[in-house]
Amino acid sequence: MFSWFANPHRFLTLSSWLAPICYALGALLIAWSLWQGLWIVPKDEYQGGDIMRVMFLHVPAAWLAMASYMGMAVMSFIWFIWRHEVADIAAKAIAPLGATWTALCLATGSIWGKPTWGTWWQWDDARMMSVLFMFFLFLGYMALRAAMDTRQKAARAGAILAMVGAINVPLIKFSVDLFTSLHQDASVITVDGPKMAAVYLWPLLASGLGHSLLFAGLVMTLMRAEIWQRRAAQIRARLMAGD
Amino acid sequence: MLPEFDKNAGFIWASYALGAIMIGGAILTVMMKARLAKAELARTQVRAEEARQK
Amino acid sequence: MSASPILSAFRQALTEAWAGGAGALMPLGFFAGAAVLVPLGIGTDPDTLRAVGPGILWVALALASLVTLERIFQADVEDGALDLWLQTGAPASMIAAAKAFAHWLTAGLPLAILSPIFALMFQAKADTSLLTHMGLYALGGLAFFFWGGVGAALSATVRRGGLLISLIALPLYVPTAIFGALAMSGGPGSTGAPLFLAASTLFALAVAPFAMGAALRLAAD
Amino acid sequence: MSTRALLSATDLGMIRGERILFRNVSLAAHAGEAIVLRGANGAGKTTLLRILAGLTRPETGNVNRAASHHWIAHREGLKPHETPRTHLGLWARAWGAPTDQIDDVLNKMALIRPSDVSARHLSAGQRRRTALARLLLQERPVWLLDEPLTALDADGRELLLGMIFEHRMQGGTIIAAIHGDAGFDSTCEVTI
Repeated sequence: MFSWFANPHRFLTLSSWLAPICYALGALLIAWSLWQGLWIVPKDEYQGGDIMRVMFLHVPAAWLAMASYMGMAVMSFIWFIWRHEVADIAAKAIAPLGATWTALCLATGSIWGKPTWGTWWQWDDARMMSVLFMFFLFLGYMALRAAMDTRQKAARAGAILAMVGAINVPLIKFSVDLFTSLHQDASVITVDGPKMAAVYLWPLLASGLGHSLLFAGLVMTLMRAEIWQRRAAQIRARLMAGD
Repeated sequence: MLPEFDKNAGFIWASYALGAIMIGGAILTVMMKARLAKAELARTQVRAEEARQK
Repeated sequence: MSASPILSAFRQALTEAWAGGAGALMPLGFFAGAAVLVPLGIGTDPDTLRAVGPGILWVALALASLVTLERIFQADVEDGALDLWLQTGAPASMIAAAKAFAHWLTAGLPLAILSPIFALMFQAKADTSLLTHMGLYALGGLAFFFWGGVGAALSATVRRGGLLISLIALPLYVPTAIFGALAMSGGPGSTGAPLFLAASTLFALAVAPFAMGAALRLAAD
Repeated sequence: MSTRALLSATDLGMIRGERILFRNVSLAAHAGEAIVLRGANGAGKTTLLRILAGLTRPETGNVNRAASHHWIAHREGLKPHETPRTHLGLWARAWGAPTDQIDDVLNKMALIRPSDVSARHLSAGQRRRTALARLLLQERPVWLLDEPLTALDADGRELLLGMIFEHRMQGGTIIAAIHGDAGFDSTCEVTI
């Protein structure tokens, strides 16, 4: 499977049809989940009335914050061990998008927290704290890559940091959980299965899948842009060298 | 046509507006970056072609 | 894999930290500054200070470690010593661990040893808990210097890498800061916290050297 | 002269950013030989030497090191607080070389007078001679020298050329990146 990553050309042909599908399917799922979440689904007084409708945006963003960082770490590992260029291009493309959804998760969580707990930032919320540190891990990764002078060094430094960050996420999560006492325990996927009523659950899963597909499409397009950029740079370098 | 929400309507619309702005912004920048990169590559290939002919 | 190169790397880092004078004094000054400024900022009511004291000292210790860490690998890159160390045949991770440990010894440990003085300034009760806290500051400081070392090694070739180190190290410092402050809070969960602190420091000692070694190989590439 | 190469490299290639620095460079250094790397500044002489030393990872090709090597680069590796004596003492201990020879190494390199002056106050020539003194600390067949003649005065050059001549006589080999006149007859030159 890993050799599949090796060849940028093969990725370009694959992503040329896969990205549009992700966009279309993602848009469809998000639209359906929004329509359900905002129009159809009944208000749940126990969960604070209409405010819980924000979860159809907040929960997918929280999921993507964690999943995209882990994806970036896996891509970094593949690049670090097998030096497949496409894996590095993927890691570099995931970072800014992952940071965007992480920021979105923090923002919507803060807006959701104001009427629910009366504060814009709930320090005792373990999941929000973990997402906050994911955001810093993304910022550190992007800042480090930008600070390196050549593309190869940026890839190698970024890979090291992404792997160190990933290996620390469980420890950060555990320490934050220990630190926080008051928290709305994870109601979607828990040990004894989702506790939420099906009428909320399906739109939530749909929006989660929809956001993920949209995210995947955007990553692929950003990767295509990076590959074209590198090709242009290589041609310019050859032109300059005059051979 | 828009749904009626209780007292927290402002917060709900604010969250979704923010979502639309950030995700919309991400989509626009990515599409623009892709289009620019593709155009740049085409331009460079043309220049390379001319250089080879000279 | 003879140990002599690693011992020599440790000795060079030790003398460099002491000789420069900056090694021990700068973090101390930084630590004292932070510890003195805070009461001026948040008021000097004894109860709040006693509650906030340990947390402030952990933050001051973390920031003090970042102050010294910026130079430990950048200096070796600039004067060419790193090239020599990477050719001694000893693994880069052990060389990096030796240097990070030496800098902890010259900067982190003195801060821990002096922590009772600052704790008393924060109205802490003068009892044996000051000594146990000293041990916890030393233990946690080690994790700060090793995770911070990863940030320092990654940004060794970056001009003014200090900001980058802080950005990289901040999330990695979180577990140590949480367990450390919790262990000293005396509240619920404070009995188990020292063990978690020790565990997270051991985790840092086990993982960070390999990341530092890979980053140093990159810095010399 | 044994025919086995002390250090050989085949088909080395390196790119910097997007620019191809050099391609399929091969060389082999046998006992008694001296290879001089020529090329404009920034052409990649130092990078090639760093590849031979194992510091830099080449894009293509590989290096076969049959013998240990010394590395003397533009940045001498001297800490500001180190004196010539402590510098040599540190590296003798790091490499497991005897430390009682340090005094006559300092003597041979004409560093007795400034032997206890910290590097921050040494002249460029004295710093360069302290770095070159490492060559005498331990017997290593391959010498990788990056612009070794810079900052050396007349008798400094004389000293180094003598050391190089003696090293080659004892079956050692030299690979040096040099700008301008080498001052010794090289068996072959590689231009990048």
